[in-house]
Amino acid sequence: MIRRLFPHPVLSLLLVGTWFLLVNKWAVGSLVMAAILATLIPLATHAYWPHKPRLNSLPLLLAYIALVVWDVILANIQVAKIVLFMPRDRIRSRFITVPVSLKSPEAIALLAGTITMTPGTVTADMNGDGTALLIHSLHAPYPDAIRDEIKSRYEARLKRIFE
Amino acid sequence: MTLALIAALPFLAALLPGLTIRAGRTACAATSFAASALAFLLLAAKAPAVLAGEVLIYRLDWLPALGLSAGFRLDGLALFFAGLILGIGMLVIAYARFYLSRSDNMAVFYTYLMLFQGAMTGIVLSDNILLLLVFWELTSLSSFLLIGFWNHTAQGRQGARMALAVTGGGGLALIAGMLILGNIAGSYDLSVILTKGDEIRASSLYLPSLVLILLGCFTKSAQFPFHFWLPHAMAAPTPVSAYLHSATMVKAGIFLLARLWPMLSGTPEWFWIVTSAGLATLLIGAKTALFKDDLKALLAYSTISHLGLITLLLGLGTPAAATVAMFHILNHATFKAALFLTAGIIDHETGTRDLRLLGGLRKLMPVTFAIAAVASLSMAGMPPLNGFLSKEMMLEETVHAGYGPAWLLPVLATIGAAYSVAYSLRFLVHGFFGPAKPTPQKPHDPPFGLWAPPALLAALVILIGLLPMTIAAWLVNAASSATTGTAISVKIAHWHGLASPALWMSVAAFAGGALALAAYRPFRHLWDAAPKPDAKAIFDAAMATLTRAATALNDRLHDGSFTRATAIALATLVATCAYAFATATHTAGTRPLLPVTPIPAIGWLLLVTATLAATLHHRNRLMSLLFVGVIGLILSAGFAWLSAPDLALTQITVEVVTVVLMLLALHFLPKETPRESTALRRLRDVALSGAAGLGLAALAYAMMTRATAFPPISAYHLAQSKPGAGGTNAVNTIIVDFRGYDTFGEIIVLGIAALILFALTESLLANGAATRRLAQFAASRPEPAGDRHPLLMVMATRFILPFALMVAAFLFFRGHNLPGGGFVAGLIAAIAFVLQYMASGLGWTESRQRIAFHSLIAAGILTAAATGAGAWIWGLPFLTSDYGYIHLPPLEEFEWATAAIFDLGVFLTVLGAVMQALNSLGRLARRAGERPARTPYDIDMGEGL
Amino acid sequence: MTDPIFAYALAFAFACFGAGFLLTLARLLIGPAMADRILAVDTMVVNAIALIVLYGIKTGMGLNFTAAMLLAMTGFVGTVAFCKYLLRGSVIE
Amino acid sequence: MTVILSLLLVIAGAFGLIGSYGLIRLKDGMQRLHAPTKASTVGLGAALLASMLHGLANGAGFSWQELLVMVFIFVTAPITANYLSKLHLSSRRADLPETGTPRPWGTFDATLDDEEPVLPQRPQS
Amino acid sequence: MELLIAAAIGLLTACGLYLILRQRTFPLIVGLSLLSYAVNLFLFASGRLAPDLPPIISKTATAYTDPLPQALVLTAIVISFGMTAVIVLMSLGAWLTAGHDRTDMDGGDDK
Amino acid sequence: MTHAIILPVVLPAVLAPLLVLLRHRLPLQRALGLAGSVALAALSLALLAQSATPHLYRLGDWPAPFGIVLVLDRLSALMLVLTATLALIVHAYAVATGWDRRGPHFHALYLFQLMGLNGAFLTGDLFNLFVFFEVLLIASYGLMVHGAGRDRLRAGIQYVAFNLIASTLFLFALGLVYAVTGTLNMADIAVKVAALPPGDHALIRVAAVMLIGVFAIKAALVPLQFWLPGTYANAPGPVAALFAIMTKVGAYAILRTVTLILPAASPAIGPLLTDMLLPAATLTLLVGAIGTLGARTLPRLAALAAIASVGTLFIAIATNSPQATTAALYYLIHSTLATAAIFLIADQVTTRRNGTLTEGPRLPAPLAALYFATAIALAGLPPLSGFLGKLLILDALRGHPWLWALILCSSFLMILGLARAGSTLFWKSTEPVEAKPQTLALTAIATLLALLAALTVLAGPVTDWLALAAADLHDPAAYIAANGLPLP
Ligand code: NA
Ligand code: NA
Repeated sequence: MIRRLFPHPVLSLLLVGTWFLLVNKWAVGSLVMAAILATLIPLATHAYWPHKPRLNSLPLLLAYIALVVWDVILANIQVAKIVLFMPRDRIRSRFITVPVSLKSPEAIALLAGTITMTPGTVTADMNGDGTALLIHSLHAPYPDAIRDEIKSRYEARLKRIFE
Repeated sequence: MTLALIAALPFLAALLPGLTIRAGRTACAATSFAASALAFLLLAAKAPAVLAGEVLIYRLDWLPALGLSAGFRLDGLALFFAGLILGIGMLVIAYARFYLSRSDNMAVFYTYLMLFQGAMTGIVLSDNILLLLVFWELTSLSSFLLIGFWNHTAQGRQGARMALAVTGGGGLALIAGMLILGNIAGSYDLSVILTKGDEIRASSLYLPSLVLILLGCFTKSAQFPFHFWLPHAMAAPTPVSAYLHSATMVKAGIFLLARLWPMLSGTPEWFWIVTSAGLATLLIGAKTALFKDDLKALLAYSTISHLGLITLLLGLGTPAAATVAMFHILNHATFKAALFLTAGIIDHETGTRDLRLLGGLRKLMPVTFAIAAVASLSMAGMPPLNGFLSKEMMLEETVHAGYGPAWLLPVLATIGAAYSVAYSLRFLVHGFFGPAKPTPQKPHDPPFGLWAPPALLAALVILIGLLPMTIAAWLVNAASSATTGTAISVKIAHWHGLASPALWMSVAAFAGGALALAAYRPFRHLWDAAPKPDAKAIFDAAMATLTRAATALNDRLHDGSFTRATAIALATLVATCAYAFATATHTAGTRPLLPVTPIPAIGWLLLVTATLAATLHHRNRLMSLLFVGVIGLILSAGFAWLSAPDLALTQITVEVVTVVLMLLALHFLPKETPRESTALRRLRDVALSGAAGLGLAALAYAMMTRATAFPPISAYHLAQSKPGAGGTNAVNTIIVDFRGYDTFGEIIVLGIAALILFALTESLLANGAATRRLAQFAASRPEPAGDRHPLLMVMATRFILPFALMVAAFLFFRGHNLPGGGFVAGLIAAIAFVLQYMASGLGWTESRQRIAFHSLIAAGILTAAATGAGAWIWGLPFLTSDYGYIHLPPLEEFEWATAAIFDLGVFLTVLGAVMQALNSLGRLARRAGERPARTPYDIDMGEGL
Repeated sequence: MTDPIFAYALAFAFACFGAGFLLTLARLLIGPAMADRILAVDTMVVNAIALIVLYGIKTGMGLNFTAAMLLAMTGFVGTVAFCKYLLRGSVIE
Repeated sequence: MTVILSLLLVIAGAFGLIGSYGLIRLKDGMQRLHAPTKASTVGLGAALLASMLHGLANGAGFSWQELLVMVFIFVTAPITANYLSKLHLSSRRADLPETGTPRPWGTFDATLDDEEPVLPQRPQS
Repeated sequence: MELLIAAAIGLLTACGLYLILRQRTFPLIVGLSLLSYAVNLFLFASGRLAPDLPPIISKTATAYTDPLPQALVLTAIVISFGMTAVIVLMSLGAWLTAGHDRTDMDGGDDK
Repeated sequence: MTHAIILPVVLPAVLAPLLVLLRHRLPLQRALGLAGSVALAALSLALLAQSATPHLYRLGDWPAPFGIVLVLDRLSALMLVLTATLALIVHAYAVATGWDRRGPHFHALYLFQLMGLNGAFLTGDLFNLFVFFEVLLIASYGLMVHGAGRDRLRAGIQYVAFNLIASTLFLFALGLVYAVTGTLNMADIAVKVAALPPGDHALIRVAAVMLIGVFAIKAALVPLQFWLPGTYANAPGPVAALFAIMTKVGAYAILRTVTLILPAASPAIGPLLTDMLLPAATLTLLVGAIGTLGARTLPRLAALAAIASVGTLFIAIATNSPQATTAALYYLIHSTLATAAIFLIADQVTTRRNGTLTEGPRLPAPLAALYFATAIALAGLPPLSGFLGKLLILDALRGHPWLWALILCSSFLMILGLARAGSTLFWKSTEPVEAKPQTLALTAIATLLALLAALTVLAGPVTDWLALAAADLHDPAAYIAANGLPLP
């Protein structure tokens, strides 16, 4: 019954949070409203998210997000340098293949997103069965290092969170 | 009352043949005959009073604002004509029963004939000249039907149209003339007009009125130069010819000349125009008649000639001449109708009407010959028949006319009379004397029913001829007294003494006529060799030219060129607006201007550049669309800057949906617009659109820089937003409260749009050409890139969808107080679902969960309507809103407003409409060979969903 | 907040994003690939969001904030639609 | 507070500009993709943070809504980048590295289109 | 600023009309869009320009922009969206049934 | 009375979505749809009976000029009745001929169309007029392309595009009106314009011309008529017949404009509008009459005859006197019904053979009779109301010999054209086989003609009533007072 009512409990929680972000004030009335909406909306959209992703640890996920945000800030400075100061013909852009061992589509998507949001790399494509990502790196004198860092820094963490 | 009934009876009877034909042809004819007879009897019952000098008037109000009444008048003139119409009508009805063949639709014939009889009776009985016009045009229409009765023949159709064109056209002139006449007289009632003769003749509008009325009369009574239609009307069945084209319709023109004689005659204009027209018609008709081989054509031209004679008499303007005219009308009606019916018999019995093929019928058809002899000798003016009497009187009148030199008119009249003798004798001699010729059918006398009507008429010819004072004088007196307005007591005699010039003119005419017939062959050669204008050819050519010109103009004007139509509209609007502006005062505004700041200026630069780029790159359609997206973005930001947050939200969301919609369509459409305008055309378009743009820019500037002369009504909206409507967002309270009715209409527009898209898609999917082209499109499509539903997109969508709906809910609820509302919320929800469509495709998405967008739209509109109607419960007008506050512990106090339910309706409609729109285009794409996806994303994760 | 430092910083931020607007416009016009133009418009949207947020800071009114949120939420739909059109032809398939 | 706000605004402006500048300066389509998808997002992020704090500073209270904008930008930017990359890839397949698996890169994987045209059934629940 | 807005209205109108005159349905639709932008801006401007004066009633606000034209423009935007959707699908239908997308008939439509 | 005024709008607005919900059940749709048309007819007659003094309906209970108001006066009641009558007959025809089956949502669109028309006739607010124009237009777009098809779609695009341009123009005008007067209520605009400072005159005049331009496009006045022939000739027959009222919407709006909103009496406007209308009207009549003679197909002929009738109507409207307005209103009723009849006949013809004016298979005799009667009505020949209408107009145009000449000559051209078309179509037939007449459909056409006959017979009382309506129009004091506004 509960499963049926809340097909994605984490999503429902996030939606409640979102409501408060939106109304920007704490009130019991808002909570009631949020609860109603957080129940109804996942029910309405459940058909489009048919299976329930496995989430091993919410704290780990939050920690992961914090890590990514931090990486984004730091690495942005590097990209800024490249954009501003590196002569255009010295920029070594290249495509890199990153093999993926993740199985959960949510996890793969998160990894791909992370790669794009952290500066210097963009997830350009994925192969037909989701076992490899095509990465474009803005300036990659050492492509293997980039691949390894992605695997160790992000993929490993995601594996722990989702699988 | 009786008068109205007399006029109405034929019309009522026109309804019957269609019913009585089921009881047989005789019954069909009998009902028509009975109606005519009844009308005749009613008329006869009124006759003594009229003959005693009484004028019977019956008036029924019809259209008082115009002065049109159903006014009927029975005086001597009306009695005379009505008697002719109904009397001859009965004979023709009887005759037609036997004349028409089994293949003819008799019910239709009698319907038309009775319509005509009614119209004709109406003309002569009308007291109101507008009513007369009604009947007048009705005679044109019903005769159109009668002439075209044998519409399988080209002659029938063409003759009918020619008659309608001439008489109907003349009728239009008559309308104008009558209206002027009525305006001069101050009334359209003859009773009044008849008393205003002097005023009318003195009026400055007399001449235009006269000319217009004469146009009507001359066309109707086939006066030169409008005589040409009459011979072609002979395509009608002979009874029709006998009735319409000898006794009645053509006499309508004559009747009107007589009716208006007291007001219009007696002026030089009248004298010269009418007399000349009559004279010309008399001569031309008579001469042409002589050389016609077709019996009916001969009679037709002779009719023209005699009508000319009568017109001539009326033109002379003296009571005496008018009296002769009346007498001749009577005589002509009798002998000419008899002749036509005889011609019909000959045609019917021999199978031909060609005088060259006929001969010797005297022995084969003795009865017919007797009738024909009496009638044609009367037409020739042979004493003692009635034709002789009126001809002598006519010749006498021409002597006193004073038309140019004293000898002119008598001489010309005598020549006319000579021709008359010649063609009358030719009818008789060439048809009945000489050796018998082989004819298509073996001729013999017809059955009683066919010869009795002409025989009756022939008897009248003889009777009037022998006893004019007993049989006819009283009627002529009554008619001519009523015509001239003076008491007339006519003296008709066979012998006026040797001193009478008419006698010698008559003798000369006989001699000349007989000579002409004797020398027919050489005359005929001369005639055949002489060049003659062929009226029909000229008329046809004129009509063809007119029609061709009309077609050419119409084709050129309405050739379906949208761009030219737009250009013309644009030029017109620019020019008229400029004119309107230039012809009034304008003072520049005095409002302080907003300073130009950098960021808005940059935004402006982007807007202008994108606009120009979208136009310059318009041939690359995708690029053009991209630039349009930029314009939308800048406008959204601009609205945000200019204190219009609601507009910004709406613009942003609408923009997204529009782009998706356009791309969906562009998928099928050509990707490039070809270069097809000439430089000149582009220049024209630039000039036109530039002018319009400049004008609007100037208007916008003038508008923004001035203060309103009056406080705008929105001051009230601002003041009442919170206390009156219960919301702090004044834009939203206007939308759902103050002007909720606009919004009601607006969501209906959106709902209708969605219905149209659905209906159109259905129709296209059922349309062979469209589905063929879709299949073709699928086959010729270049290989697209793989991965139609990338995993990343699907995952992001799964995340965004619920959050977007949350945002939609948020904006919906706060709309009354802050930017947002049902419309934006609906659009956001729609975009969220569109995203789902884009991510996993229409097929997959709909297979997971099918939403009936139709029902959503319907529910939305119904919700809004129900909210509006809810106010009725409290006796308040539609869409009256209410709001209040509720406190439910432990919750905080919150506001409720009926406007929110209304807004829910808006939300549902918008959501349903947008989804329906995209869904429709998506369905077309499905038909173009696209297959629904099996999985939500293409990456094969082995999930087997 | 009337602090001059803050005012200058705000003006600087405005100027930067304004200039960014112009740069994206330049890329939009020169292309060369359709992808570049689409990217330019996408960046324009981001810049517009930033400008709206900055304007909110300047006026102290959060009213336009929703507009920024909507742009962030729906702006990319247009970008994706254009890409999908170029890649696949059909936007919804 | 003012200093933090000012700093954030300067950072916002700087990164925003760099993002757009990269769009002009970088020479190849794939390279240009990097600049706006991140530099601009950091710029925008800083501006949003400034906006949140500004509410606190001028007494209107800390504003949380900005977080949502950030979330939406973070979620949508990778999709934009993904699609734009695909667009670039579709016109230049030559110099791509191998996938290392039997399946090619999705943009060139024709088998993805050749699936059974069977409509999936409604989920049984 | 008023001059700039007026110029933008004029330019949008002119470009919109120019595209409408371009004989094909797609430019026609784009042109109509530009025209509707122009008219929305014009209608909006009928309430005069007023930055920083949102029409949200509050105790602190001293003045408001005119909310009525905004409401009118909202209605206009919605209606124009519906109309655009209809003409887009009609153009598509015409293209699919006729095989070309000219707006002008081929010299008289029923000859 | 109170809420009856809004019912002509609300009733179809509720019925139509219900029909959408019943979209899979045609019989039910037909029954409900026709019931709706009948109800609207009854309703509008009831409203007509109460229209002697202007009645105000304040939507949302907001006072004029701040909220939207509906105003029921003689003119709006007349238009409601005319619309409902026409709609009912045409609706029955569409069902009888099965036109409603040729695509989805016919009945819903039809009711929405009526809603839009009724709303436009009732509203006392200029922007709301725009909104209802859009409602009636978009519904008409749907009806126009009902059943789709190549030419219909292509003509439809022109129709839609031209009207979208017109709608844009309407909005420009509205913006200008609001910017200058600060109001949208029609009566209030009249009040404000009368008191407008001279410096604003030029702007309001431009707005006035723009408004007239919009309405003239709807009314198909030359040179803004180009959209009409293609649209009407390609629209489904019953839709074209219903569209007979569409040009009258333009006429209605112009009547309101030149008598109430922006009257010649106002110093800013003066004779500007009527001066522009008259030449346009004369050209319209000429173009329509020539087109009637020159048309190659019956549907086109019908369309051009419709244009001609617009020309005649506007000659009377442009004359702008109570007497001329009375004549105009009478002619308006007549021409709406007559135009509808000719379009239905054209539909009957084109369903049996192609519409070109050449010989073809024999057509049923009753159809020929109906054509003959309709042609008489269109050409303005007696005995039908067209003749009386023209007489009334001519009578109102005393002292304008050229207009007389024009009207009469146009009648002549139309007689020629209609006679040519009729004799070719109905008389010049190749095959003797007679198609079975659709009795119900022909009855619908006959009903239209019966109404014309009734209009003829009852011309006296009808014109008396119309004279009252015209007097109301030319003295809008009561209308303005009903809005609770001070007289200018
Ligand atoms: Na990255
Ligand atoms: Na005759």
